[in-house]
Amino acid sequence: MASVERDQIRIRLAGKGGQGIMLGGAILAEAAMLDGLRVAETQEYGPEARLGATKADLIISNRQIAFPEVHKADFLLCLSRPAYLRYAKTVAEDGLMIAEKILREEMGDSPNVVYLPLRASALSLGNELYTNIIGLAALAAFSGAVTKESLENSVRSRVKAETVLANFAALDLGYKLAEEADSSRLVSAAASKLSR
Amino acid sequence: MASVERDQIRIRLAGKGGQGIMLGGAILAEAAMLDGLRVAETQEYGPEARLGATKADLIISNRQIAFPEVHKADFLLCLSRPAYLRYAKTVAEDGLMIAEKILREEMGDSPNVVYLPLRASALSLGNELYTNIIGLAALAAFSGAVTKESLENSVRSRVKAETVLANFAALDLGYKLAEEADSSRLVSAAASKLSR
Amino acid sequence: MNTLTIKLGEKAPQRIGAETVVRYEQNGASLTLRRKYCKSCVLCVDACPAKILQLDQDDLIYVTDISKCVFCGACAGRCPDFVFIVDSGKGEK
Amino acid sequence: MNTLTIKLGEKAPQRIGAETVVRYEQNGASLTLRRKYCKSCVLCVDACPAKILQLDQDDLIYVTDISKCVFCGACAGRCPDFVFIVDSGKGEK
Amino acid sequence: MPRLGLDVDQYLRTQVLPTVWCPGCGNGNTVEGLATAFARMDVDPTQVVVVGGIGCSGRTPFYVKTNAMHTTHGRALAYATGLKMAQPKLTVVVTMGDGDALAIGGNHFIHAARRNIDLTVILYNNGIYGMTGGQEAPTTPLGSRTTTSLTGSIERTFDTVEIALAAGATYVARTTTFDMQEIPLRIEEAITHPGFAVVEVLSQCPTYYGRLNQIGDTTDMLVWERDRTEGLPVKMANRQELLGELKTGVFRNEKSVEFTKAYSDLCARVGGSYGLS
Amino acid sequence: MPRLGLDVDQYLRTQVLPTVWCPGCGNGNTVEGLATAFARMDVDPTQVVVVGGIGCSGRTPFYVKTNAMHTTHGRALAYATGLKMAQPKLTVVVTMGDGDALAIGGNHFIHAARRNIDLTVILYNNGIYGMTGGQEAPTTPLGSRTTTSLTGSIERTFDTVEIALAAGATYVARTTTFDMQEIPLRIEEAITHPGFAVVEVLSQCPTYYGRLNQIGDTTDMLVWERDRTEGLPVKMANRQELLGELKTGVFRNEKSVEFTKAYSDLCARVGGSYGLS
Amino acid sequence: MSPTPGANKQRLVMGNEAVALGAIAGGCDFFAGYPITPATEILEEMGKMLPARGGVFLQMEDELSAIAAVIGAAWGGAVAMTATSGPGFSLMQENLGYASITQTPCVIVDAQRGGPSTGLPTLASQGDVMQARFGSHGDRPTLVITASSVNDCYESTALAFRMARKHRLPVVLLIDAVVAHMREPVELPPPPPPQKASYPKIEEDTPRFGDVPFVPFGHGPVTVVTGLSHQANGLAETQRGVHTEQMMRTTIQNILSDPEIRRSWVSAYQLDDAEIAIAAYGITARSAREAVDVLREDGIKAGLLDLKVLWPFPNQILRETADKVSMIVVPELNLGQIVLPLKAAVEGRAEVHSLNLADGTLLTPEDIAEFSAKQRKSTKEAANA
Amino acid sequence: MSPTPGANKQRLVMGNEAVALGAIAGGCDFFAGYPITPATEILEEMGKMLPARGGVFLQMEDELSAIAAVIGAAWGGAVAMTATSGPGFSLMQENLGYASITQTPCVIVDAQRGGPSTGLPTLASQGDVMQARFGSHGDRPTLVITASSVNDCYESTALAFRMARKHRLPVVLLIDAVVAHMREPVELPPPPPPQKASYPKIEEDTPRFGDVPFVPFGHGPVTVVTGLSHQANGLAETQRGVHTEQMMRTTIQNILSDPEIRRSWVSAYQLDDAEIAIAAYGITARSAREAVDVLREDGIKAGLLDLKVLWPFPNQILRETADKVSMIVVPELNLGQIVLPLKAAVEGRAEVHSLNLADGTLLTPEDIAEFSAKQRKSTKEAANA
Ligand SMILES: Cc1ncc(C[n+]2csc(CCOP(=O)(O)OP(=O)(O)O)c2C)c(N)n1
Ligand SMILES: Cc1ncc(C[n+]2csc(CCOP(=O)(O)OP(=O)(O)O)c2C)c(N)n1
Ligand code: SF4
Ligand code: SF4
Ligand code: SF4
Ligand code: SF4
Ligand code: SF4
Ligand code: SF4
Ligand SMILES: [Mg+2]
Ligand SMILES: [Mg+2]
Repeated sequence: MASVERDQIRIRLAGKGGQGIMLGGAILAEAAMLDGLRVAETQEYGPEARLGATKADLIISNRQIAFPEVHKADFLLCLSRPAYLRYAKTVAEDGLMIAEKILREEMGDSPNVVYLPLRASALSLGNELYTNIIGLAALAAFSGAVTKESLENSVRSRVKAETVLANFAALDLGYKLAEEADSSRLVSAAASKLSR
Repeated sequence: MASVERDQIRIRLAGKGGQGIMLGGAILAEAAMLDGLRVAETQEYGPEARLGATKADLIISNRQIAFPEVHKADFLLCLSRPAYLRYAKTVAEDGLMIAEKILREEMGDSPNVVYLPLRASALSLGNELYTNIIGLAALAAFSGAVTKESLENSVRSRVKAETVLANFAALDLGYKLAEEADSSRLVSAAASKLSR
Repeated sequence: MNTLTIKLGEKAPQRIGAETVVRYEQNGASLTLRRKYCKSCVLCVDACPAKILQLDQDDLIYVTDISKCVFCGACAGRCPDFVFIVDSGKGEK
Repeated sequence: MNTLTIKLGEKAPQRIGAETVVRYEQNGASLTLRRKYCKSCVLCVDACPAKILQLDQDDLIYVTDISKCVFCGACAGRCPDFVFIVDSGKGEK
Repeated sequence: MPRLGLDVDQYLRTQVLPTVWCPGCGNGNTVEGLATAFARMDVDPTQVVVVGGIGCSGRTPFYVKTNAMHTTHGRALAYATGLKMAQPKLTVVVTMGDGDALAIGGNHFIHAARRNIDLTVILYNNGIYGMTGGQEAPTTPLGSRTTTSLTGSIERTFDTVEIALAAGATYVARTTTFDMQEIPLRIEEAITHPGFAVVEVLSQCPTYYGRLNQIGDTTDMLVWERDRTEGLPVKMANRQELLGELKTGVFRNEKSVEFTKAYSDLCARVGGSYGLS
Repeated sequence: MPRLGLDVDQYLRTQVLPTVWCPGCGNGNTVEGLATAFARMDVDPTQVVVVGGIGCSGRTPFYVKTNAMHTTHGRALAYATGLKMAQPKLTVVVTMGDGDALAIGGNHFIHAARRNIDLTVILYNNGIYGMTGGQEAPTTPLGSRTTTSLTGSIERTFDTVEIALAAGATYVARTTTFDMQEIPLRIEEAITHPGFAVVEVLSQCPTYYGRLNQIGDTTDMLVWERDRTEGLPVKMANRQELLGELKTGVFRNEKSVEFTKAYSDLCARVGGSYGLS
Repeated sequence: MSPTPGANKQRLVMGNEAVALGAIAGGCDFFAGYPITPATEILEEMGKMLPARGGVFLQMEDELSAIAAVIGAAWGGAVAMTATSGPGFSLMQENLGYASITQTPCVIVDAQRGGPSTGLPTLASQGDVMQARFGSHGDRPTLVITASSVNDCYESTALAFRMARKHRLPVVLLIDAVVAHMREPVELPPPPPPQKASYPKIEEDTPRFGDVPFVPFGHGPVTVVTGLSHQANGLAETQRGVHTEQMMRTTIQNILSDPEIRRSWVSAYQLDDAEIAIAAYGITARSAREAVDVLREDGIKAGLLDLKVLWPFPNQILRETADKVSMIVVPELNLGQIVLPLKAAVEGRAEVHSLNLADGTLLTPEDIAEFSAKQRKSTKEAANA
Repeated sequence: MSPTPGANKQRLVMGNEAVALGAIAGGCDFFAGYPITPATEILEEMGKMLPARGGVFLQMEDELSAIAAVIGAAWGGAVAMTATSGPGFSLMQENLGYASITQTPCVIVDAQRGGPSTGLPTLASQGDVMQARFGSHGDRPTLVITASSVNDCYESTALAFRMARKHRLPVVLLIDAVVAHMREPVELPPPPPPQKASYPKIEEDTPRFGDVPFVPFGHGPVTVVTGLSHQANGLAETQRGVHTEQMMRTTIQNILSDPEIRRSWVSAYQLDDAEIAIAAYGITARSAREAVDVLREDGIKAGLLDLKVLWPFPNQILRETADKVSMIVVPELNLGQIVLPLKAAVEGRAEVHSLNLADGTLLTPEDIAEFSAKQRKSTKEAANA
């Protein structure tokens, strides 16, 4: 990975309250930190965030990060309908959205959206709550923002001990979904942003 | 009375809480107003004023009054010991203090103090509460700041109807005390201030 | 809001949009669901004596079999989100 | 504060300064007045069973006749201004 | 079954639904109860003001289609007092959370009760601060976990009913979202009562209180609510019997001079004609 | 006869006497009572803090020769709570006027009571705002004249005892300056009591309450005070009997978990060592 | 300013009393307050006057509730005010912000005393001048009026009500302990008969917030009022406060261009040919006026710029003044407050010198004259050196 | 500012958490607060840490009591703090003044959100900047520190405690919703072991107030503390507050000459050869920094003056900066606040342009760069015209 040449990757995780967006943001940020990168993570707060669309923004960079919010995302992970409605337009022109597959039916296809069966996969692991981790892994795969190793270490430090293995399985699944879906876009999406 | 030529007379009424200093200030101010003069009256407030030394300041003038407080008084009426201790030094060099006679024993004589038996006279009228009115009349006599007519009208409007006559008697007594004590200083003290 | 009426015996479509109001009818009685207010809390699911309420794949409430509904109103009483309108057809006041 | 002691039978001076503490004595008992705290409220005057408390011309409290004092402490109890110290001489605790 | 036969919707501001509240939150039940009471009473919405404080429950005024005043944290009753005095013919209902009413707003609560001013308080007691994310409230049951008492609360618990009674409220009732059919009845009684009326609704916060205290899912919270309360015969509860227990029912329903009335009399005495007359 | 045989003076800051209080004001009697209690208990003045609010009575700390903290209007109990928690071995006595404690400070009053923190409140109840010149207080007897109720107060009156009991105070007593010998006894009991203790002292304000209500001279005010109260057997008053009357006595004297103790236990539970231990 | 002496219907009135009378003249029919020196007489006067007029007088449990009741009353259709001093004004700040964001017309009087904290309760200060503008969190449009005489107290209070109602905002009247308690003869019109305020008719979809008239509850279709940022219909906008920001900017502009404000902003004395301008307000402007006379007697051309409306600050007027004089002296009873916006306005066009006192006593005419003369001398010396 | 990436003991920490950790590092052993977005996590973190250290954690009934408890605790010998946001900060103003007049060391954190009133509870603003200086009635010495990164939060809090204890005053740390909730990797030293603060020995007649060390209750002879103006021995002086005024002036001087303050006052970026200085603080300084890069890429010599300590305002530094540049741009998330003292300091030495936004969103680097370029262009055009 060309982590040394790159400048910054702007990531947005979006979903609805209860989908683990905050935790996802923290995990991804910590993974970046473990990769020796700079990172700034910000989130949406408040009652609206508990129910409706909520988001976490990350800037990952190898230089000092000044402005910490994401206005146009290189990568957007989108887990729910309200999040789609609200944040789809915040993907950068050359950015990529990774969205829950159920949404395809309503939203339809478009060139910078990849739909993945995140929820179904989580249910296949026995718990819908893994949706965010699977999505995170897919995002990591597409973006190359963090290494899988760091992502695993970060997950380990942030989830309950008894769920670590299941979460690792969720990570694997996420990487696999990404590869299967559109392996041509893996990492290269990131790389394109980084060679400024 | 040379009310037209004069500039301003600075008067301070001082006593302890309960001696009617506030009322005295209001009466004198209203008398000045009735005389067609300008006047600004300020008082001391607060818990300390209820018990210890308290004062009312008046500036009486035939021109617009800017600064409303008295720093050096042309005339100081002093009814009590704590007031004497605190305010004696605020009499102007060419000013006059009219003080309760009881205080003479402790404070001694000095050229710009006239001691009058205010309290004793009030008791002679049957109520110590007339002390302030008697003092006010004496001060009016010495200063020429207001006319006796206005003073009477002002008193009438500020005291209970049933006490008007007694208060008028108190006024008369005050004028008389002043005349008897040192008629040479009557009005002229004021006049000296006014011919600036 | 567009309303979709489902009469006794009719089958609901595979997927009902989130914005759609569904009105189930049974012999003059009706049960109306304003699905877009639904928050998937399942309080109604637990409360329904007929066990005919479920969440669909959009996590929104629907009726599995309106023929079993007794129009008791438990769902409406328990739902904190104004989803249900229950009309037993008996014209209560 | 300078203290003026007045023994049983002695007469107080015509005028006692406001700053003066007066100590009245009667057979080993004593009544001390810190006159400069006095505010002339006459609560003690009304309370004294012996009717020996009065205000002087400075409006401060004094004892007219210490021989009549019974050292009951009513004055001290009623005075809100810490003027009195009553010592019955019996060494109570 | 509050809806049967009543047009409750006319008192709901449906355009802003769904509410901001979490899935399974009890607040919606109380809003439904309030709208139902309005429907039962057939009030003119332009002559009603619902005044709310700040907190999850404080958002109530947005959802009820009457006049709405969403004020500042703790001060709703002070706003309502001014409003009621200015236009005494308005019906003024004040909705507050337990923290809002009894922590920061405790003083206004006792003083409004003291004055016996004709306001109806609906106090949503979820035993926690919902809006800010699960901190301890003065109503948090002793030993409960909150984000500011992770090892269990050590602060003693206010009994809303006791405080309201001591301060002088003339109608005081408690119910729960488990007993949701009672809510509109108590609210209607309270609004009809000419004086300061308090309806405390024990309400579930599954997101914070439930989760932190591992009570289970949303329905489990209702069961827990049922289990911790025990209904009193609704007519009138004898206060003495209650000590140490969290009962529901009506604890006082008494007439006493109402404040706008007393004020109107005062004005009349000095020659003024006040809005009531 | 508080002075007999006790060196009360050692607890008076005589250098600042006379007090600012009006002739005949009852506040001095309560100060004397407090100093007497200190003398009876032989306290170390450096280990005592008298915390006062703002008001005539709030000036008390200046006159008692212990540590003194003259705070802001209404907040004395909140200051005292922080102080006590920071150094739990200090004896903290809080002196407040009725307006201070129950109008602007009502919320801190009920919350300090709720926590049962080991503070002693001496509440000077003169039924009026003395310091600001005679306005209505929440304790002003109904119908009384004040400068803000010249035709007679129409606001209902707080009963300090009821509020304190409902909020959770574990020692609650009322006495008067007429019964001045009782003051130091009640104060001593309150200070000794391990928990939140309230001593309400009904006290005369001849300058405002007396003058506005034409009660007469200073001694007449004491008589009036006697007449409006009726002592209870001091041991323990049954609350129920009191409704509608202003009795004196001890209304509650109960042990319950004290807050600094509960906090100390909490610290111990999580491995910390708190000042108490 | 002062009325002609000797006129017929003169009365001796205290500043606080004049505020109360001015309020009645301004249509005030609701007062809620809490006693505090030196503002208490305003409360007491309102307590005497309002019940007899069928208006509402409420003594609340504290200042937090006093201002809350005032705002609630305004939404109940009352023309409402409160009065306090520094400690109470501090307590009102949060809800003052609520009045601003909800565009609620009301008047708050702050009779300043020495601070901080309990400070010097009976003495005068000008220590709340910046607080009146910036005391509440967040931004808001502000209008702050002062008074330096009893007659001013009357006029300024009535003006405050006119502006509050016209521009839909809380207006602050700043006086001080001396002005509040000072008695001067004034000639005032009789109080108008009680009158209920009237409001325009509105429809369901009439915007309620922004540059539109104020219509309280009960006078039309239902209204939503919130302290959250909100849209024109009152409903919250919690993701981005565009409407609220716009409302604030518009109100600020409206105030700045209000002809009555522009007329009242300052009053000048001997300023035409002045080389030194003394910029002062409130009680200090009185001393400054006398200082001008003293300085002129000593041959120094001084003039007074009496700041009657402090906020919005009269930037343009100060700039113009600065262009004409060589020095501006700013005497204040604080450690230097209004001098900050003044310097910001002047932008170096003239020297600015601060004269400050914060011990509760007044700056005397002599203090100000002496200071001005001294500054002038040292500037001259510096120029000659 | 930010630690070296990839270093060993880095942790991902939220701004609010860093404030709590910085407090512990600064010796804090007492916290009293009341929850409010976006400051709540400070409360929650202190609630986790303090009991385990034997310190005191108190959730009070409101913000009025929170700050009162903090001041009471300080006089009980604790090193105490509270944390809040705008609405709570408004409620604290009265008692903040008490802390000032009684010279009580303590720290108040204000995590700013959109205002006024409830405003935009979850969004960022810089609307309390002037309030932090002028929010309380009366004058008082103030020290207000900002932070724009998680690491800053830690350092600034510790600095706040050092200064509070050294100069005996309440110190305000101003952050905002974004910084408060932002997570960044930081490398922090382990928390020091719990330690009781120690105080000098004093005698009966040792002065307790003025330029003397702070000694709490129970650590020597009895002490009198009052919010009235008072003498060095603590007893009130209600007729004239000379001692208190003197104390305030001295404290202000002491802070101004404190070497640590002087060192921390500002931090410069690319300022040496700049023709445009952007003066910014907090979260906006981050945007401004990026704006400097953008402008320089476009060939415009811009530089950043990051204001780390807002009050006392760095007048001298601003004057010197103004002498070197032709224009100062002041971007703020409010309607224009710090620009006021800045203009007052600059006194016309350079053009000053305000860029303001108060809708809860951030000014982006592009916003600032664009605005600066535009101002520069119009000035150039004016000069050429
Ligand atoms: C002055 C002030 N302090 C604090 C807050 C933050 N705050 C908002 S709601 C709330 C408490 C919510 O609890 P509660 O009143 O019980 O209502 P709930 O959310 O539980 O319904 C707090 C502390 C605020 N908005 N204003
Ligand atoms: C915040 C604030 N509001 C108001 C005041 C003015 N004030 C001082 S004391 C007081 C009330 C006094 O009444 P009370 O508490 O009953 O004490 P008392 O003087 O009667 O002993 C008031 C309103 C103040 N100092 N601070
Ligand atoms: S009305 Fe009764 S049976 Fe029908 S869906 Fe609702 S709860 Fe079930
Ligand atoms: S109770 Fe209401 S919100 Fe909950 S699942 Fe059922 S319909 Fe949806
Ligand atoms: S001790 Fe008793 S008898 Fe003696 S003076 Fe005092 S009250 Fe009178
Ligand atoms: S009771 Fe005390 S203050 Fe009152 S007159 Fe007697 S000695 Fe003086
Ligand atoms: S946080 Fe609790 S009270 Fe608030 S909406 Fe969610 S469940 Fe309801
Ligand atoms: S005003 Fe009343 S309470 Fe205050 S000192 Fe005077 S008598 Fe006592
Ligand atoms: Mg709650
Ligand atoms: Mg009182």
